[in-house]
Amino acid sequence: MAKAPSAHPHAPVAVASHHELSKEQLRALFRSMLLQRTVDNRGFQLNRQGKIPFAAGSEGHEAVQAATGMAFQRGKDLLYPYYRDVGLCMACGFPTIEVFYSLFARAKDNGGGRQFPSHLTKRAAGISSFSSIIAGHMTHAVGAAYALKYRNERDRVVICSFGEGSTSEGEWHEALNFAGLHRLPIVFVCENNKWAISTPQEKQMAVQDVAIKAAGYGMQGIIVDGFDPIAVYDAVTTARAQALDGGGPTLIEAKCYRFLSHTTDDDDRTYRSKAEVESHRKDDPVPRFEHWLLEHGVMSAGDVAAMKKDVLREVNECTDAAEAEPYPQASDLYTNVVEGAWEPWQ
Amino acid sequence: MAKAPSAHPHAPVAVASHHELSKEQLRALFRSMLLQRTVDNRGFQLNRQGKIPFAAGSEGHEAVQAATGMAFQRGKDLLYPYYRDVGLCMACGFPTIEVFYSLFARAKDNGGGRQFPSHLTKRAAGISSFSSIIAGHMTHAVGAAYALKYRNERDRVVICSFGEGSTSEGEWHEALNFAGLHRLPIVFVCENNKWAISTPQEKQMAVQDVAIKAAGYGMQGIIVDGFDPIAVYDAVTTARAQALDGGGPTLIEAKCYRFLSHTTDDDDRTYRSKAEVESHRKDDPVPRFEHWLLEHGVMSAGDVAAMKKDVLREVNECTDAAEAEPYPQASDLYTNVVEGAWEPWQ
Amino acid sequence: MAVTSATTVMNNVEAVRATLYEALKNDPRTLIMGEDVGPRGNVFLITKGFLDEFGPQRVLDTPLAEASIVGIAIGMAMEGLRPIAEIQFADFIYPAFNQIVGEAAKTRYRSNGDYTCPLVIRTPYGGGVRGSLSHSISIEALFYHVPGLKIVAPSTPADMKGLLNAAIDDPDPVLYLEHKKTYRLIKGEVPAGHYVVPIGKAAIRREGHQLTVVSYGLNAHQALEAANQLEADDGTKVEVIDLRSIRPMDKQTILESVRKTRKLLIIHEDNKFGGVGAEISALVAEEALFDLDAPIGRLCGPDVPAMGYALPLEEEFMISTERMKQRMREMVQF
Amino acid sequence: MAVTSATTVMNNVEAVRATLYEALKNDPRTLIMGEDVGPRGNVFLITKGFLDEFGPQRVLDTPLAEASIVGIAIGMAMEGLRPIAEIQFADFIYPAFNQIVGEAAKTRYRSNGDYTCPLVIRTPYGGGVRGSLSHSISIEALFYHVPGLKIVAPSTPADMKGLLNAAIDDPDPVLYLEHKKTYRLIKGEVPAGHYVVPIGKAAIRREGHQLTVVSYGLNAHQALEAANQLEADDGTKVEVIDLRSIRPMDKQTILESVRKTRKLLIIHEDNKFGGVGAEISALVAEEALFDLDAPIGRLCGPDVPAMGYALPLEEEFMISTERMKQRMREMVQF
Ligand SMILES: Cc1ncc(C[n+]2csc(CCOP(=O)(O)OP(=O)(O)O)c2C)c(N)n1
Ligand SMILES: Cc1ncc(C[n+]2csc(CCOP(=O)(O)OP(=O)(O)O)c2C)c(N)n1
Ligand SMILES: [Mg+2]
Ligand SMILES: [Mg+2]
Repeated sequence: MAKAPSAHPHAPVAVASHHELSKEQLRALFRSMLLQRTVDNRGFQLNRQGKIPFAAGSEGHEAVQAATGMAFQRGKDLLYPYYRDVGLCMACGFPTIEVFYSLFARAKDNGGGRQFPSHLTKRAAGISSFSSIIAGHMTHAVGAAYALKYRNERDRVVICSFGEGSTSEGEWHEALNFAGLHRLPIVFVCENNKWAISTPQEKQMAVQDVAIKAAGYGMQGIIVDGFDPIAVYDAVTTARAQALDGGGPTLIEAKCYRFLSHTTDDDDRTYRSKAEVESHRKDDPVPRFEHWLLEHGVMSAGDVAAMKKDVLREVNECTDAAEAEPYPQASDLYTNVVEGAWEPWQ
Repeated sequence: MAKAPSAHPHAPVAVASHHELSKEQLRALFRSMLLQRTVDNRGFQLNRQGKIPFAAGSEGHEAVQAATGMAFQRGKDLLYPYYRDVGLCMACGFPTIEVFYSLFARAKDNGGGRQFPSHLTKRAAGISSFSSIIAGHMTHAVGAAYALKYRNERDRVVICSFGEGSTSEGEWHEALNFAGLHRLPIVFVCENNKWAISTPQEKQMAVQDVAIKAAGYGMQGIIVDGFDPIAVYDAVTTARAQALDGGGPTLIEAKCYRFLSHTTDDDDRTYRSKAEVESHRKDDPVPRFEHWLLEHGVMSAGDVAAMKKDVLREVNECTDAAEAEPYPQASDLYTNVVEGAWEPWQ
Repeated sequence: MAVTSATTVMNNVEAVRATLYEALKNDPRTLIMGEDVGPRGNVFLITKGFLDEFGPQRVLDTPLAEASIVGIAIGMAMEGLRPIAEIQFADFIYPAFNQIVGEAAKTRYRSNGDYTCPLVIRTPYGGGVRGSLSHSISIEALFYHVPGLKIVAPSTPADMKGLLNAAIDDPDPVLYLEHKKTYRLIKGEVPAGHYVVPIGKAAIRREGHQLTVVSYGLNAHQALEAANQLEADDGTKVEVIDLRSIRPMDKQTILESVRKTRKLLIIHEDNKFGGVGAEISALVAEEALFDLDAPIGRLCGPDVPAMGYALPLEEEFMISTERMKQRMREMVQF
Repeated sequence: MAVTSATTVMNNVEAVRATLYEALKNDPRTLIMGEDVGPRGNVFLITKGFLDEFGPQRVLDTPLAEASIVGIAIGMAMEGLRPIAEIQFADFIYPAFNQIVGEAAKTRYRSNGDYTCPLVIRTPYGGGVRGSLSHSISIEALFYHVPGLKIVAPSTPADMKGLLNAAIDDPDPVLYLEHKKTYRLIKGEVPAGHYVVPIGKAAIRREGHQLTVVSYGLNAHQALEAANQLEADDGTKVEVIDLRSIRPMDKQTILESVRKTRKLLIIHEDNKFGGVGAEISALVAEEALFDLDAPIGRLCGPDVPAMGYALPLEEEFMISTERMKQRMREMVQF
C-alpha cells in the first residue's frame, strides 16, 4: 500500500540566534548598508544623467548583503555572487572605486569593461567571475566547494547567492543536489525579493518558501528576515559553522524586497502597484536599522549624520576618480580569449 | 530571527487504497506482467543469439508498469514513457508485434527503425515519441498536460514515467516546477529501481525517497511498493482522479529493483554484489503476484500455466513474424526530416 | 509576398507585435510563452497589452527556465497547439540547447513522422545596443548545422511579418531571430492581412553586376546603404542579397548572382570562424568556383567570445558601413 | 612529438586509459568525473580500476546531470584543480551546452584574465557501432564556432595520448573527442612517458601532389587507406592530412598542401551543411582560390538528424572507404 515519504533527517530547524556583535561590527554593518544604498542611487543617477547606459540597483537587499558580507571571512572564504550583489561584494572586500570602474566600463575594471556593470570579479578577494546567465554560477560555486574539501582546507567555505527566480533553472537544482550529496562546505543564500523582473514569486513556483526545497537535497532550509541584518548574520554564521564542521550545506532564504525597478531599463509601474511597493517600504532595512542603532545606543544621531556624510564623500570621490579614467582601447577586444595569442584576426 | 519554513499545504499524505479490481482485471494485470517479462527475456536471448545488437530489460518493473498501464485510460490519456517502459507501453495498448519490429529495427517499426529498441512511439495510442536523452521528455509531458488543460479536456491526464537517476537532471526539476505551479493534470511515476547503470541511489541524491522532492514543487509525494501491482494501481488511480479534479499533479515513487544488467551492453557484476540482487529477487513481483492470485483464488494453477503458455505463444509468434519483416531501405534515411523534401542531398 | 492594397509603416518591433497579435486573434491553437511576456509585455514591449486581451493561458509568463520554455512548448506542439516561445535574449538560449537540438529538431525524424513539432522560438539577438558581453551575441551559427531546424533572420518590417507568419504556419520547428538593433531603427511598409514570405527564399535588395554581397539582419541594411553610396560615389554596381532564411538556404539565388557578378563578399556580425559565411563560401567554392574572379571575401565579427560593454570594444566588434564600403571597393577593384 | 625509446602497441581505448592514469599519478590536482566512471570504470572500461587506486574523491561518479558535470568542473578549475570531465556519450552533451559555451569558453574573457578555466571535457562520438540515432552523433560543428574553446579529435593511439596530455596541460578549456569506432579498431605505437602533441597542429599522414584530402577521426584512417589503395592501383599520389585539432585549426598545413596539390577534398562523418568542412573550404576559398584546379569537394555525412539504428540506415550514413576512393579518383581526374 502507498505511504507518505518518511520524515527527512535534515528537516528544517530554526537556527540558534544572538551571535554577539560588537558595537564596532554593528556600525560596520550599517556603514556597509549605507554604502550599498548610496552606490546604488548613484548608478541610477548617472544613468539618468546620460553618463552611463545601464545600472542595476539593489535597494531592499542591504541587510542581507551587508550581513552576509560580514559573515564572509576575508582571505579565506570564496564568494560566488550574482549581479544584484554589489553591496555584498563591497562588504566582502571589493573596493568601492572598482565598482565605479565597472559602472563606467573603464579600462581599470577588473573585467576590462567587458561585462555589464554589477558583474564584478576579483580573484584576489575571493570574488568569482560570473556571467549574466542566471544560475550559471551555481555549479561553479559547488565545484569550488568541492575543491576546498578536496584539498582539505577546513577553515574555508563558499558562499553562493542568487535570487528566488534563479531557483527555477535546472542548473540550480543540479547544483544543490550535488552539494547536498557530498555535504560540501557551502552556504546558499537566496535573496528572495519576491520579483524576477516582472514575474512575481507566485508565477515562479508553487510554494511560498524557497527554503522548503532544501529538504529534497538533504540539507537544511532556513528562512530569515532579510530586512534584519542581525538575523541574517546569525543565519549565515551558523550555516558557515555547520559547513566547517562537516555538516554540509544550508539553504538560507532571506526574505527581502526589490524597491526599485529591475534595472534602469525597466519600469516596474507596468506590472506592480505603487501600494505594494509602499507596503514594503515601511520596513525599509536602512532606516529600520538606523532606528535600532539609535534606540540601542550604538550610534548617536550625530554619528549617523557623520557616517552618511563620509559615505557620500567616498562615493563622490570614487565617481569622479573613475569617470576620469579612460575606456579600454579597441585593441583590448582581442586579448584574454585564451592564454597567449588566440587566432590571427581577419 | 531565523525560522524554519512553514509547513507546506501539500505535505505528503498516504493515498486512499483498495480500489476494487475485478478478477478479470487482476488476471489482466498478471498477464501484462508475464508478457513484459517474456518479451524482456526474449530481447536478451535474441541478443545472445547474435540476432540483434542491443536490448534493454525491465525485470523487476513489471508490477509498476502493468498497474500504471491499467490505470491509464486508453483513448483518453497520454503516456510520456522512458526507455525502460516496454511493459508499460504494452499495458497501455502498444501491440506486442510492434515491440519486435523495434527490437529487430524493421521497416514496420513506428519509428522506422531509427531509434534504439525500447524507444517506442505510437501517436494513435497516445504514446509519445521520446529520445534517449534522459529527462528530455519530462517537459514534453508537462506541455502535453498544459494542452489538455488549455483545451479544457477534463477527462484526460498525462502519465509521465522516469527512473530515479533521471531526477538529477535539471530538466526534471523544471518540469515538476511548472506542473506544480499550474496544477496540471499529470501523474509523475518514478520507477525507482535503485540503480542508474552502475550508479546507486546513494550517489545520485542525498535523500532516501524521491517522493520527498514533491513538496518543493507544491505537489503530493507518494511512496508505493513497486513490487505490488495493486498498490501501484491504487496510487496511480488516486493520483489520476485528483488530477482530473483539478487537484494538480502527484509524484509517485514506486520502489522496485532492476534485476538485470542495465542493458545487454552492461555487466552488473562489475559494480554490485550478487547478494544484493538475490536479496531483492526473493520479492520478485511476478512470482509474488502469482502466489497472491493463487492464494486468493483468482486463478488456479492450471489457469496460470495456460496463461504462461499463451503468452509464450504470443511472443514466439511475434518474434517470428517480426524477424521475417524487411529492414528499412537506405533511402529511408532521407525522409521525415521536415515535412516535404528537406534539402538536396550531396 | 502577396500583393495587398493596404499597407502601414511600422518598425520591426511593431511588425512582430502586429503579427503575433493577428496569430493569437486568428488561431486559437496559438499561444505565447516566455519570461515577462505578461503584464510587462516582454522586455521590448512586443506583447504589451496581450495579456488583457487573450488571458494568462495564451500569454503565459513562465518561470525563469529556458529549457522548460522550449521543452514545454514542444509538448504543446506534439499535442496539437501552436506555441510561440520566446527566449528573452538570444544569449540565454544556451540552457535550452538540448530541447532545441536534441528534441525539437529530431521529433519528426526519430518518430518517422509519427509526431511533429510545429514550434516557433523567437529571440532577439545582435549588438550595437551597449548590450555587453551577454546581451549582444549572435547565435545562428550555433544552430544552423542542425538538420531538422529552420532558421530565419528577417531584417525588414515586411519580412518580419511574412516570415513570422511562415514560421507559425510551418509544421516544423523554426528559430526566428530578431536583430534588436533593428527593432526601432528600421521602418518600412507592411502589408495588411495574412501573408507569408516563404522560408528559404533570399531577397535581392539591389541589383548589380560587379560584386555580390550576401548578408542578413542589421548588416543587410548597412550593406545596402554602402552599395548605394558606392554607386553614388562612382557608379559602381554591387548586388546585395538579404539572405532572410539561414536554413534552408537559398542556394539558387546566391549561385545565380555569383555567376553573374563573379565576385562574392559575405558580411555578418557573428564571429567569422565556422559562421554562416563559411557554408555560403563553401557552397560557392563547390558549385561555382570557376565563375569566380576574386577570392571569396568574408567580413565578419572578430573571433572573440563577444563584444565588450565599453564603447570602444563594441565599436571595434561591430562592422561599420564605412568598412563595408571599403571592402566592397577593394573587391570590385580586385 | 618527443622521441622516446620505449613504445608500446595500444589501441585508442588503452591510450586514453594510460594517459588518464599517468595524469592522476603525476598531478594531484587532476581528477576524473562523470557518470559511471567509478566501479564500472566508464562504459568503455577506460577508467576500470582507477577508483580503487585513486579513491572516490579523484574518480568521481556523478549524478546523472551533464550541466552540473561541466559546471562543477568549471568551479573546480577556477579554484585550482585540473578536472577531467567525461560526458558518457557525445549525444548527451546538449544539456551541458550552456556551461561549455556560455561559461567555460568565456571565463577568461569576461574576467579579462582574472579567472581561468583549465578544464578537459572528454566524450566518445561518432557512428558505425549500431549506436542508433542517439549514440552516434558527431558534435564538433556545434562547438567549433565558439571562440575560447579548443577542440581536438585525435585518431591514432599516439595522438590520443599526446593530445590528451596537451589538453590536460592547457590553461584553457579543451573539448576532447574520441571516435568510438576507433576505440578498439585502431592500434599503434605509443611512446612511454609524458609528451604532448601540440594543439593546433595537423599531421600529414601521407604525401602526394595530386590531391589534398583533409579529414579527422575514423575517416582519417579510411582516407589514408583509400589513398594507399589508389597508389597501389595506378600510382595516384594523394596527400592525406589528419586535422587532429579542429580549433585552433592548422591553416598553414592545409594551405601549403593545397598550394602544392591544387585540389582539395574534405571528408568528415558529421553532417555537411555548416560542418567543419565549411570553414576549411572557406579558408581556402579566401586564401588560396587561384591555386585551385578543381572545385573544393566535401564528402560528408548526409544532412539528416542522425544515422538510424537499422543497419541499412547506418551504412547509408557512414562514408565507406570505397566511396572515398571513388571521390578521390574523380577529383584527381578533374
Ligand atoms: C538564463 C537567463 N535567463 C533570463 C535572463 C534575464 N533576466 C535577468 S535578471 C532576471 C530575473 C532574475 O530574478 P531573480 O533570480 O529573482 O533575481 P533578482 O533580479 O530578483 O535579484 C531575468 C529573467 C538571464 N539573465 N539569464
Ligand atoms: C542525458 C543523458 N545522460 C546519460 C545517459 C546515459 N544513460 C542511459 S540510461 C542511464 C541511467 C538511467 O537511470 P534511471 O533514470 O534510474 O533509469 P533506469 O535505467 O534505472 O530505469 C544513463 C546514465 C543518457 N541516456 N542521457
Ligand atoms: Mg528576485
Ligand atoms: Mg534507476
